[in-house]
Amino acid sequence: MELITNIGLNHFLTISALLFGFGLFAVMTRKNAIVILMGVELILNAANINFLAFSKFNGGMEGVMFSLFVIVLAAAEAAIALAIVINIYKIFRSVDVSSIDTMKE
Amino acid sequence: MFELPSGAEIQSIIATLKTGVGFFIPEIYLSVLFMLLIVIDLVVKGRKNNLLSAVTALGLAGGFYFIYQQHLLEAGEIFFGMYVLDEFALFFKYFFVLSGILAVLVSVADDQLNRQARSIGEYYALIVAMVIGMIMMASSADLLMMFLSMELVGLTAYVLTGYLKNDPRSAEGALKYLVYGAVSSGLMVYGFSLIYGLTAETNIMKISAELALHGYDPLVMMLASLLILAGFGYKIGAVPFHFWSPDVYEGAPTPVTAYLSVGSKAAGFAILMRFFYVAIPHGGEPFQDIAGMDWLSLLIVISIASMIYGNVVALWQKNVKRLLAYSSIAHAGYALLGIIAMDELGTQATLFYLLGYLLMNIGAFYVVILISNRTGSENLEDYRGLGRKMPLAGAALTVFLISLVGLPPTIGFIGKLMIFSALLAKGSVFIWLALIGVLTSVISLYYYMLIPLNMYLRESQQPDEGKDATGMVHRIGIAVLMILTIYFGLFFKPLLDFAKISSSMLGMTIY
Amino acid sequence: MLSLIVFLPILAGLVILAVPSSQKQIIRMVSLLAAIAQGVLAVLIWQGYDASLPGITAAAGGAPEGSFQFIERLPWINLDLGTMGSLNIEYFLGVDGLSITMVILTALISIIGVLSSWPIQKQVKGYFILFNLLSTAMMGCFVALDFFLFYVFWELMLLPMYFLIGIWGGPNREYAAIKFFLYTLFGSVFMLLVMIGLYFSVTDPVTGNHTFSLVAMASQENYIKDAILGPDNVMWRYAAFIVLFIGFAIKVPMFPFHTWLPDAHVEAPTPISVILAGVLLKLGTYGMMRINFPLFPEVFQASLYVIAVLGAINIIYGAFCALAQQDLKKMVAYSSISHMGYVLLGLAAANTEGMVGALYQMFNHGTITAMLFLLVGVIYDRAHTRQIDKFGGLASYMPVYAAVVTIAWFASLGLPGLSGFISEAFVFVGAFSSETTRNVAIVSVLGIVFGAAYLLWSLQRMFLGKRKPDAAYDLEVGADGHEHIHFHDWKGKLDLDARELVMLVPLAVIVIFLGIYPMPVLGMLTSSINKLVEVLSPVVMTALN
Amino acid sequence: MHSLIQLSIAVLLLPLLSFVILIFFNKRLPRRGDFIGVGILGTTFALSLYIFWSVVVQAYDPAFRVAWDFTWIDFGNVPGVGPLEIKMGIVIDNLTAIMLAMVTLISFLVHLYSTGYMAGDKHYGRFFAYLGIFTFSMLGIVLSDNLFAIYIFWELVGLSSYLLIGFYFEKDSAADAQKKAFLANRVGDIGMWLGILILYSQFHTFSYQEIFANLAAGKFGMSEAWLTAAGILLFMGCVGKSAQFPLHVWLPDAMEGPTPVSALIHAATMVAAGVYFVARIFVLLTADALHVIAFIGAFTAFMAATIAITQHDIKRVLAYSTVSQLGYMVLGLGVGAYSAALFHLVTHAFFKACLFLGSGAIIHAMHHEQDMRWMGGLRKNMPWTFATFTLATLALAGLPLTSGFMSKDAILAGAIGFANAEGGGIYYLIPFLGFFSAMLTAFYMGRQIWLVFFGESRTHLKPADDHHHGHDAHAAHGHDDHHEEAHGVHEVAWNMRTPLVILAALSIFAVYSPDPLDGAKGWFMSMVPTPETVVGSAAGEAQPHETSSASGNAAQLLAEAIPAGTHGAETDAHSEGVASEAASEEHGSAAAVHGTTHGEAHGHEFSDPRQASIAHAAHEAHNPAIVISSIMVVLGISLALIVYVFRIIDPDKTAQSIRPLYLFSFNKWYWDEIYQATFIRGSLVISKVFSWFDTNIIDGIVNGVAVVTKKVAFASGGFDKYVVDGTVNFTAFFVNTTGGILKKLQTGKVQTYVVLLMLAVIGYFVYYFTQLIS
Repeated sequence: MELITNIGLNHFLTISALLFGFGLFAVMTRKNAIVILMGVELILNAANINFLAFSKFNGGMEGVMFSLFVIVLAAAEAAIALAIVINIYKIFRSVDVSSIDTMKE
Repeated sequence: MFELPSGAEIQSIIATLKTGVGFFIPEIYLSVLFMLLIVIDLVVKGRKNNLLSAVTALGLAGGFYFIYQQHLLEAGEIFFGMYVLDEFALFFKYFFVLSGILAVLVSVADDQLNRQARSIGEYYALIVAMVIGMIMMASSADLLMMFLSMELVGLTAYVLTGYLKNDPRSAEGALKYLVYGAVSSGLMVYGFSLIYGLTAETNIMKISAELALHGYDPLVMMLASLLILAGFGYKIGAVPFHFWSPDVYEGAPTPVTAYLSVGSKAAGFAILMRFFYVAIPHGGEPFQDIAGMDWLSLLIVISIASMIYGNVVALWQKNVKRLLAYSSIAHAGYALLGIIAMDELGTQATLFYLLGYLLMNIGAFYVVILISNRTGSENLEDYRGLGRKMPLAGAALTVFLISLVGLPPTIGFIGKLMIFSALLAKGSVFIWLALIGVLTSVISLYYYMLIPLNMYLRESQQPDEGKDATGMVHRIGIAVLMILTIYFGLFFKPLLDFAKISSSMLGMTIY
Repeated sequence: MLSLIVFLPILAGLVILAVPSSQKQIIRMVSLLAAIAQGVLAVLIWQGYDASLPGITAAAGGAPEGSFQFIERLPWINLDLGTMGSLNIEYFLGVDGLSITMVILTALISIIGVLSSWPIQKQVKGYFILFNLLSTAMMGCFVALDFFLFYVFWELMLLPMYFLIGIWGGPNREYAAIKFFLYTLFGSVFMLLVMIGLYFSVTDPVTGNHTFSLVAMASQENYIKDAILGPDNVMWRYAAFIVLFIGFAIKVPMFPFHTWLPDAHVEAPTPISVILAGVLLKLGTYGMMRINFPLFPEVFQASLYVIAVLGAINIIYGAFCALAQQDLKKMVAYSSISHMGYVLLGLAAANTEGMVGALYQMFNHGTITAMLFLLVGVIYDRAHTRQIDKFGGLASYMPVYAAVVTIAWFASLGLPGLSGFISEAFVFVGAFSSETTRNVAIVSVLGIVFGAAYLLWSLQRMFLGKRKPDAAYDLEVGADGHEHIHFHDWKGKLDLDARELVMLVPLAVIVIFLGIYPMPVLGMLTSSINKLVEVLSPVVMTALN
Repeated sequence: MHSLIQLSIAVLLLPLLSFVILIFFNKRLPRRGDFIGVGILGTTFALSLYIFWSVVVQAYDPAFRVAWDFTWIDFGNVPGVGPLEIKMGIVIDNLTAIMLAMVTLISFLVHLYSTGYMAGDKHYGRFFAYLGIFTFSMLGIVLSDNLFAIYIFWELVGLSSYLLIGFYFEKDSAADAQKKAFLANRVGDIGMWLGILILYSQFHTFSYQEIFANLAAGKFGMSEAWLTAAGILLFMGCVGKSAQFPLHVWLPDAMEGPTPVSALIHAATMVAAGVYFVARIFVLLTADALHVIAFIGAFTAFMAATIAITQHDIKRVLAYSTVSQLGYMVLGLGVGAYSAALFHLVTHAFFKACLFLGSGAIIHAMHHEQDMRWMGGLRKNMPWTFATFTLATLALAGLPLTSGFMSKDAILAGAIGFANAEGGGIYYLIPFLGFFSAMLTAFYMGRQIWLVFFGESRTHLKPADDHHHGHDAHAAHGHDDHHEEAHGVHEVAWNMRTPLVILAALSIFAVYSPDPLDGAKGWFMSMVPTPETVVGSAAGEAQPHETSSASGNAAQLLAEAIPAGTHGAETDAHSEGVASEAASEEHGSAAAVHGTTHGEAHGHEFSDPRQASIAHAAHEAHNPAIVISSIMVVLGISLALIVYVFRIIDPDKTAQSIRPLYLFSFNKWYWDEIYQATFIRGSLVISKVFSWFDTNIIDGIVNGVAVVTKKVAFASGGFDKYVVDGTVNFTAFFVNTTGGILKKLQTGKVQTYVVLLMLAVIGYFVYYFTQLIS
């Protein structure tokens, strides 16, 4: 309990920042489309942590609501994303985003 | 932790919702239309493209009636400030319904799309869904609502882009759109969270009140507005948030391209104006301490970059769709100039510019579709000698392009005129912006004129394959669009008045 | 009246739109009728014109009536901009001494243009539609008194011109067309900004609103002192003057913005060259006299010397370039550059003699250069080449043609008794009379000699002497024992045929008559020029501040 | 309107009428309408003769003057100037009347002559038309009362001269000559025009009278130097027209035209117009300007004479002699011998026209042989021509009893007087050159007479290669060539003979003066007195009353300009002169007397001291001049005799011995070559350079061109040679390269997009951060 109570807002923000960074890192570096989408999930969850932490420390329920909706939407987005990725796989026989660059310049 | 609300509270909540519904009729109506389309798609067998398209077009047209009804209601916020109804929102409701109708029109024209007779129903349903999403984008007054509506638009857009399942370009476009869009919206949400952290509010009017009351840490605010701008900027396709647009515009089915280029772009402008004007309106006076002008300087940079980048890179395009994609980046830059002016005239100019852009850009894509129906290609070389084979289409396209360049007597010229007037009305501070604007439009002349140059000044290698098979509907369609483009270039008062009335937002304090 | 003369061609264009494209003759006739009707209207306007009214600025009390004539003024756009006052755009037409000469010239050249378009066979319908659009735009530019309206007409000219050069032009037409388009647009976009700036700086003395009316803009007391282009804002006034000047100078065309002209001329079909040289170039200098100078008189006064020097460069440089040309049409194009230099010089003189000379030179250059290009077209139709060295001895075989060419050539080199002389003479008189431009005038006089040099030289090479061995035509002895020539695949009359005479003879008559008795034209413009000089004079400026 | 004015308008317009009729209808008329030309010119001559009669003979008054003008251009109320009108008008005074008569007479005679000479030419009718427009323009020069008008007609005579020189335009030499003539004149006209501009810029008028009045009133706003410049510049017009050095080169080439044209335009009238013009503006020439004029005249006279002695072409000899004689006239004006110069103008017109027509007759008879080396012995075949030609030659050489003697002598007297009055030194060069040229004149004319008329026919000597017409047939059979020639060459018909006789008759002294030794006693020099300068030192206070009347009626102005009673004084001085002259014939002791009397006479005629002193000195120098010039003439002729008759000196040998000098003279001092090398080549080179500059520098930024071409070409094919140029070009270049770079950002890899997006965001954030902490 001691421990818990000593945890301040900054810890949460740091965590979320780290998550955000990891997410971006994944999006930028991983070749696999699925992994990239996971990176996006990380980014969204970083935002979620922020919302929850702020709503905890500022009071008010908006943050909680927001995070709930973000989670739902993330799910919906994942569904569509998977559909698209599958279609990509059907056509290109690969989900390596770096190899999918027929349109450029 | 939280105790449940009492019955009385629930009653009041329900009451508020019930009153709110009265302000929400067009959206409801369109949602019904959306479902109706899906139902029709399920129950009707056989070829139903024409039926569906007719239903969609008429249904959307019907939407005008309900929107018109809302003029009787006075501006206000509903659903606990989630959603607002004001002149600004109404303008965009008309705008998006109109763009939806035009999108249906061009979709009907596109053979390539209709060859996929199977499951075309979803297509129109998605178009309607996108209309709803964009309307909500224009009307939402809460960060949450903004996020939801943008996701709605985004998701439908991804699907529409990838609608031609077997076309690799379509699929690739969809993937890129998806990844880029997801990242951008992720950034935006993170920015939202920071704003929420600063103010403990999600309603934009409350946010501005909070900020005005307690001030803020400029660094965090800057970061927040940067991230949020990333979300909006990707919708309006402005540099440096534009990277998705050329590939998506090229890959997507042409009607979808046309729709995205006018619809979701306009929606992005609507939400951008509302957010920045209402939520964080300070820093209105430019060129003072940089800390005081957080997002305006950002917008200036973005619009300059867009005007230059879009026009300069468009010079190199050989594919007309891609060329128009880059030009749309440039036009985002021009429209932003009006926002930068940060006054009523500027807003008016931007709204008018978007209207003009709707007309001329849809028109241009319309002709591009008709031509690709005939030649099966969107490459510049294949446009040779078309001016003689398709006289009406050629003339219309020329008019639209002239309008895109911004030459009189077209609506595009008036748009640019208003934008630059807005800038020069601020005195000499923004003249250099206006200079960049006119110079880049000279550049734009060059690549736009490449198309008539190929259509009229050059002869096609392959022999003339039969006569022009364009249907009468579409002849009339482009003719009407062409005439409107010129008519509003000469008698633009009604549109400008409309834009002026519509430039008032609920809870906006800058003018 | 003016609306009619402006929009007649467009109506003709609409009629043509209805005619099936196979009916070439009907299409031509319709255009010709429209042009002739325009001419008749122009004559009527000329008859009804009261030369005593000055024009340029509004009459006392700020109303254009009593100063301009044939005024047609309707509110067009009237828009409330809230804090910005209200946006008033008017449909505002009227003529004064500056415009009426140009209106008559335009009507005349349009008729000539239609006639010379007769041989065009390729896409006749589209051609004449664009042609009529062009002639409407030109006429509109000259009679518009509202800056917005002027700008609309001004830009409206570009597209038809682009297509007329680009579709019906010579081998290198794409290049010439896009070059013309880009150059001119580059000039005019700045004009757009200046126009907006002026709008926010000027108020109509009568209504008190902001206005686009050139009449209101022409009198400095209508300017808001601290507005963006108000009297206090010196820097931006200079900038505006310069960009406006460049915009118009590109049309003139003035060195170093002239390089689009030779290409455009060489590529353009004969009628378009006639229109281009006969009317379009005048729009540049007309714009200077109507807009650029009266709106910024103090800047104009400050830049007299520069303008004069640029004019001198045009004169000498153009003449030298013409001397070097092998292509006859290119030579004539450069001669246009040289002759428009006289106009600039005359304007820079900023006194009545000089400006009268300049405006008269605009008119005369219109008629004379039209003749020159028609004559070039005549020989090009027959020989399919314009290389000066591909001829020789033509005078013996085409006497009538040679005679007309001699008239045109000598008119162009400013022979007394032909109209060109009087205008150039008064340009020099004016330029020399003003101390500012005196030494420039002295230098420019050299242009007289070099002008004579290249014209006489080309005349000799093409018409005198004997047929060159590699000439573009064969020599054969006819039945009557005389030598004749015949051009390959030319079926028509060897010497000038009836249509060509109908185009050329009236022009020649005008050139000669106005060379002997210029008052019919000068009488119309002197009062306006005097007014203009008065408006531009530094005295007025000092009185203002 | 004065009846004389009406007449003169008729005189002016009739030749124009002839032109209009003939140019349009000559093919439809019998005889190509030559009778119209001749008839109209006859009428014109009759009218001008009447004018001459009523002006010079009836109203025997040096100050006679009628003028009329009308508003040509009305500038309205000009800011800063007030009401401004450009007037055109006609002025008739003695000089005008004389010139009218002279021009129309010669023109008429030439018309008549041409009916024979040009018979059977392809463009017979057109020839008369051109003659008509020339006469019109020439009369315009004579009659017009202002600088603008004279400039107009000035260029018009240039045009008609252009047309007539190039009458045989199939000949390249003719085409070259006509171009050369026009351009050379243009150069002169530039100067003239600038002079006019200087005067106009001060007074806002072109009218002689108003300009003179303003000058006399000392209203000239600019510095004295400008006034001198104005004088010299106006004189440049004369340099061009009257073929003075350095613009003399066109006149000899102008002989490419038909011979009647040479007689009319390039000997008698047009070339004299330059002198006439200088006489018109004489009063505004400052002393310095006059000096320049005098020296140029003297030099021209000398140079042309030296060239003439070595030419072979009969017409070229005459042409150079014309240049030389014009030099005399200019010299005369320069030294202030106004009347003498104009006197020489008239006399020279007649005898030189006679010479040209004579040479025309010879050429005609010789079947267009022009080279004197192949002539000879013609006196037997062509007695009439011989007689008239010789008489005219004597007049040209300036032998006593001829008109030429009187006029030339008067000029030379003026020259000496001028040199004396100016204090000698370098100024003695002028009379010296004058006298020396007189000798040369006598020499080369003697040479010509001998080569053409005496000795035996040398046609057969002509090498076969440079013949003009089919004579080579005869050249083949040896000795009976001469016999053939004798038959081939015979006297010309009456219509070509009559003009010769009339003109020859007009070169006899009696026509002009009772005293064969002193033209000053004749009616001409009395009727054309030297006018009072308006720019002289004393001018300012001399005519104070002019300022008042400056704006007033121009007609009475000149009456005032010449102080009242001048006429009387003049006539006194005249009679005085006669008396004392007669005395001096017996015993020269009386010379002092007449000198003083004349001194007074002229002293109170001129209020300007310089003018007065020169006039005085000129009279002093009268007798010396007579003596010296006679000696010179005799020397010249005897030299000719020695060389060509008695063969004491063999011309060819001499030519060899002094070859450089000979070539120098034979090649006309190489002026043509010099001009070709400098001005003509120069301007052509410049033009090449400029047009290269135009296509390569302005038309496409230098180095950019290639690159841009490649880059833009793909988009719009036709850009093969250049790219959109000038500023636009640079834009295109810049824009394209930047575009080329920027488009690389669009790699097609979505992750790159995300990276770029983040880079942009972070970059801006960092930038903002630094801004914030700084």
